[in-house]
Amino acid sequence: MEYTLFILILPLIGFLSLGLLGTRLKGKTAGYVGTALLAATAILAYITAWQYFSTPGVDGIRPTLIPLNWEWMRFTEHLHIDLGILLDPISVMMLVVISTVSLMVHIYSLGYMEGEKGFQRYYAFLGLFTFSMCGLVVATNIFQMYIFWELVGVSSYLLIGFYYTKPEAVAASKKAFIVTRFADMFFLIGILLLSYFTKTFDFGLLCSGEENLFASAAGKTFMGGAVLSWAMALIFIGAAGKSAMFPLHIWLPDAMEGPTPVSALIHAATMVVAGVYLVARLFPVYYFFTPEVLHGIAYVAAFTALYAAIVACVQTDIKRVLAFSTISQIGFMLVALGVSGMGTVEANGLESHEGLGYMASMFHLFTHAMFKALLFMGAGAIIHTVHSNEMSRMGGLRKQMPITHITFLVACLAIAGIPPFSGFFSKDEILTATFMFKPWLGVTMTFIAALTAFYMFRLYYNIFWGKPAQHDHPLHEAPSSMTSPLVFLALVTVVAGFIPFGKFVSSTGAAYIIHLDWKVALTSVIIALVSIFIAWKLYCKGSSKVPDKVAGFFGPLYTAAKHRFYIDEVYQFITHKIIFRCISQPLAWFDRHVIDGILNGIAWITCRGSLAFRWMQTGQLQSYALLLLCGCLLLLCIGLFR
Amino acid sequence: MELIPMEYYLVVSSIMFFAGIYGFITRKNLIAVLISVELVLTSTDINFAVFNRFLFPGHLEGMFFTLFSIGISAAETAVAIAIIINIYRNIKNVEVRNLKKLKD
Amino acid sequence: MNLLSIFVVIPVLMLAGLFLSRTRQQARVISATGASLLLVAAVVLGVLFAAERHAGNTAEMLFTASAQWFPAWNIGYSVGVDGISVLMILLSAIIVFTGIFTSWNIDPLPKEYFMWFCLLSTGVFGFFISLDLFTMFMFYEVALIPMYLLIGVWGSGKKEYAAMKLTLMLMAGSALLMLGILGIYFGSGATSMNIMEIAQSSIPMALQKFFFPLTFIGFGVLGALFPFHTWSPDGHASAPTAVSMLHAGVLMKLGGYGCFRVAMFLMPEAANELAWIFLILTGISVVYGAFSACVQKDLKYINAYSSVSHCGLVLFALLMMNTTAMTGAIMQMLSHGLMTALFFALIGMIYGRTHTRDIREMGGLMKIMPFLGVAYVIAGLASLGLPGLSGFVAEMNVFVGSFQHSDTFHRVLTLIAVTSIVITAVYILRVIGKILYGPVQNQAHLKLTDAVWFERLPVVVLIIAIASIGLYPGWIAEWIHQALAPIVESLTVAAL
Amino acid sequence: MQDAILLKIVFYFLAAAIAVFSVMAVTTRRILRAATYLLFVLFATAGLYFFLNYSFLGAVQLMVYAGGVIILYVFSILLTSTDKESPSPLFSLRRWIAMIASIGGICLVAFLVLTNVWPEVHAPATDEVNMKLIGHTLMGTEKGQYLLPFELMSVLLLACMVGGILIARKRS
Repeated sequence: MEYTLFILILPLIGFLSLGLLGTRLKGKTAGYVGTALLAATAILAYITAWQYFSTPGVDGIRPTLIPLNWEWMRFTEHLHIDLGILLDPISVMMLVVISTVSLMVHIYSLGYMEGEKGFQRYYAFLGLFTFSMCGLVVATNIFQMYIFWELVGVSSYLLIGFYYTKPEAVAASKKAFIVTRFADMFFLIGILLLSYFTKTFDFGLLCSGEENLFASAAGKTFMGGAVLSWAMALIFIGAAGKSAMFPLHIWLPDAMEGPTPVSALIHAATMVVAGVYLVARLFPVYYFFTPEVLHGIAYVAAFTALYAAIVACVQTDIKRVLAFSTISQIGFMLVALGVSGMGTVEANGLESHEGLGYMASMFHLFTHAMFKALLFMGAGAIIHTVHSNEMSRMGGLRKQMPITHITFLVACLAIAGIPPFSGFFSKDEILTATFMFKPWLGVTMTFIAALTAFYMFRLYYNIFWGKPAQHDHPLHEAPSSMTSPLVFLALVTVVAGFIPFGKFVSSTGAAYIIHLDWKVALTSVIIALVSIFIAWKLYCKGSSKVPDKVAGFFGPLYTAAKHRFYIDEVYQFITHKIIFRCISQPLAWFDRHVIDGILNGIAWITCRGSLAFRWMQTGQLQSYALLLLCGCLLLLCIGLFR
Repeated sequence: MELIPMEYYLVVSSIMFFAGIYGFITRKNLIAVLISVELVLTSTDINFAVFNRFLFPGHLEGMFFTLFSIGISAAETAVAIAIIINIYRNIKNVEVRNLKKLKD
Repeated sequence: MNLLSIFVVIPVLMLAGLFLSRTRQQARVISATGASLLLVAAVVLGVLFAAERHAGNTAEMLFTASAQWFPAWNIGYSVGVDGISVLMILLSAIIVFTGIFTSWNIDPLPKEYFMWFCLLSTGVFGFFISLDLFTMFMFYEVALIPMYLLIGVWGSGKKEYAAMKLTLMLMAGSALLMLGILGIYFGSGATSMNIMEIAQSSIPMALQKFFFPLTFIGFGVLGALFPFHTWSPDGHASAPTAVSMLHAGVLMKLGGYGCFRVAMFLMPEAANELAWIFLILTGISVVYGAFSACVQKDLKYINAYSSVSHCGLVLFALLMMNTTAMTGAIMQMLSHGLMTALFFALIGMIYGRTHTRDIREMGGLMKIMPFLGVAYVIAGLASLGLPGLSGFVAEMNVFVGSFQHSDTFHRVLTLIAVTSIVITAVYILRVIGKILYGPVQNQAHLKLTDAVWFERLPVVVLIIAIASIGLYPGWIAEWIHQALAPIVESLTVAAL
Repeated sequence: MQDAILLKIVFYFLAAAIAVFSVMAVTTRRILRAATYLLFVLFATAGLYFFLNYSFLGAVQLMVYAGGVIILYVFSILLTSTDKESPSPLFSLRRWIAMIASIGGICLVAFLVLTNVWPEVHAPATDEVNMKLIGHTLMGTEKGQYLLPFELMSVLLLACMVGGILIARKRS
């Protein structure tokens, strides 16, 4: 299956050709070139998926294929960075997700970005991003993943800062890059630690569950924790940075300064789930060797999901609502991974139910990518028409934008978990898995699911119902290049739930048959419906005073949530007040005044010293004669009385 | 001549020599400096003569050296005095510390 | 004539040619031709070297030649190269080439400028090819002295102060170095100043303990070792563009190169014994330089502090004394040389247009000069270690190598050094955000133009070099591994 | 015996004159006096030469120094009319250092001279040097004869004369 290499190469060609020659291309040519290349990529990805999943594995277990692997750089005998392609269920699934969403975004942008300055640059960056993301998911070793991880970060930086003349966009791109970079540092340290003990970067070896590999780390502790736990926790911090887990989530809401299709592609569907993917990729290591870290991940993720859901309830910028919703949903995926166990293959060739969480997480990743991309693109269509991100500038748009309305509704229903839309199925599995792990966690997650339904429909009603805002230009439906991806994704969202996902992706590779847990499903659906009803009551009419009263009732909580619990301010404080004021500036001062001062002091002393000796060099013969005399006598004395 | 040991002559000449040096270092008037130089030269002359007489009685080198030395010092004095007079003509002064003015 | 001597002969011929030249145009043409010849010669050397190695020639040094020129002290002109020297010569050739084009419009006295520049490059090339301690030292001095005039005459800002400070500090360093070299020579009891021969004999430990710090600090001053780095910000800020390029790009590498070729190779026991002190100092350099760069306001100061940080990493990795880390150090030398040259070239070009280097007075330049803007972003990304560009390869070798060290102290220091990748990102992005992005700060800047051909050429050459190291580091690593083998071996033997 | 005592007295007188007048020559304020003291010193030196039986040398000393040089001095002093040196501060560091160094020097040299063991000389010739011998030595070209230096001396004196005139003449 060497042709999978072209899944990487085609977007790269797109990046290079558009990036180097881009300015020569007139009009939308660059967009068409990029889209064509991406379409080819997507087709290749589908062929790969079809070929991979249609090949039966040994004993029904899906194999891990490595069609290509080149040694790129050798560190030591054991440690070397390879660049290769690894195909297993999750990477193939990710390839499909990435290429699909990316293709949709490419098509959508033809309309959305039309006439923007830097159109070809935009497509070049999209190509770069798609290349790096695909490279990330097919990584054969942890270092290759780190390489593409960084590339993804950079393309995200470039795309967030696409409107580079806008100071907010520049600040947001910088923030995104630095925060993720900060997390990546931990990732790198984690890799270093892990490779120090295991002497390998290779995923195949790491995930084989081989005890010997980790033997050298056994018993080694650092600050009360096993070294291995530290390593895996550090790697998770890297994942948390990319996946915007609390407290490293702060960059994601700001990242919405980028063009909306970019938010759809990078900050909703693909890049932000890289962290989930990383944890899933290393799942055997987490599960077998550091289960405490895995549980920690679950708690962090659950907290993040709750936090983000609460914040999402009070935001007024529609893209921010979606951003917090994304954070919350990624929280769901990571919770599912955190509570999951490793399934065992039973006699009938099927996987036992311990692996449910893993499967659910991947399933949710898949469905979420589709409906969240759809939501963002819908939001993009609205922003494109309304020229504003604020909810208050919208209202009653269902008449002007029927297609956007319907597709948006589909996505909202999906994320709220209403059957038969895809979100229902994946979310239900997650809830089941959490109930299996700890019932109180299940309850919490159900509550968050209810919040999700509430804030999504708050958004929905505020945009499409309620009182229309005044606009000085006529509102119209988006062009077909933008609506067609919406329709396509809506269709996927409707049918994706019926895919027997467990047959394709599971923790062991054996097929997993999904059973709906009716108790959980029913409760969650009812709670979601209740939330939607509340949202309808509060926001449908548009002029209701109730929301303000509710806000008043919650008082400080409301204000805090509106300010995202002041996390940004804390960061601002740490970076500006502590790092800049208390470290960098004193250091710079120290350098200029102390170290340099010492040097200048030495120079000064030398100067003074020579001044002090200058009287000797009067130019008067007589003084020299005196010195000569003294010198001669001294030498004579030394010679005589030595 | 044995009744006066050679050392006595040498001591006398060294007193003269250091007196000359002292004068050379401390005097401010150029002519006085020149006088001091004269003392130094003469003291060496004495030494030449004395060494010749006491240590190498059969030879004449010391004596001739002294002879030439006297001649040279006379020449030197003549030139030096010419210069001093010239300086005086320029700055109306022959003090050492005023010689800086010559640079201007 | 020996192949390597070409690298000394060409600059000397250039000097002669420049001496005879009459107009600016002639001076330019002569310099450009000479620099191109050097570049071609360097590439040819690289190819021949690779061919020799491929043919199975495993001698430590290739293309050796030697002639006595001061027999009384056994000083000879002996030359020879291993993989590392070849890479350094390539780096120098690239930077000299780009430097000449960057100073295309130098004013005043173009002829004299190019002459000093040629003298400087003579020193640099001579240093990298020579194997004789004294000849090496002589070329080292030849490379340092012109710096004084180049900064003092063609510089900007507090140029006299900067030139004086730089020269005095580096001269103080070379005084220590001279002591160290004499110590090595007499301590080893060798009958030649040839490094390879001295390496055969061992120097008594008591002497090593005294002379290793001298030699290491002597070279370390040039390699911006904390706390002897302060010449770097002032010097770089005041120097003319091409001189900053050559200085940060190549001259600072002389320090690192000397550190391992002379100090560590010839005195391995003391290196092992005293490494911890210098490790701490270099560790400080790495973090300290990065933090200091965060609050600077002058573009060149930012880059100078960043150089302190990056060059600190070079020495840091050398002191880790294993193949991987040292490979990383050499790569970091190459990588830093190229990207810092690119940075200085771009800063020079931007300064030539805006007449300010204060980042607060610029903004939105990307819109006005997209070529320079994009190049600056690429340089920035290389500097903060983006995969696919040279910085990443070097840093990863350093970090992975250092972390493989069995000693916890070394690993903890590595962790501290790793933090620099974040701080680097902070200051790089800060600058990019301030000067390239955002709205145009100064309306007068709107009239500025983008780069012209003789500015684009060096930029493109440097970017290609950076990317080719970053994309395919394998061949470089192989050369370095081979060249490092004897050094690492003597260090490991000494450690036992 | 009487003779010896007389000679001793003469020697001590000459020695005392040299010592005292040379010191006075460098310490007196007035230049004219210094020149006079110098004259005395030179006379005494000439006396010493006679004492050593170098009558020719003594005569030259008298003629050249006392007759020529001192006259030059006196004239130049009168010409520059700087009879008195400008007063110097009572306590001058340099003066003290010079004094201490000079006295130290005298002591050191005297110590050296007095403690040194001089080579034994067997036949000290005490007779007068033959005038004819002096003439031959001065005019001969053999080994140990001094025609060349003599001629050089004459050239030097000529040069000095020319130089002195050149330097001292009035600029037109």
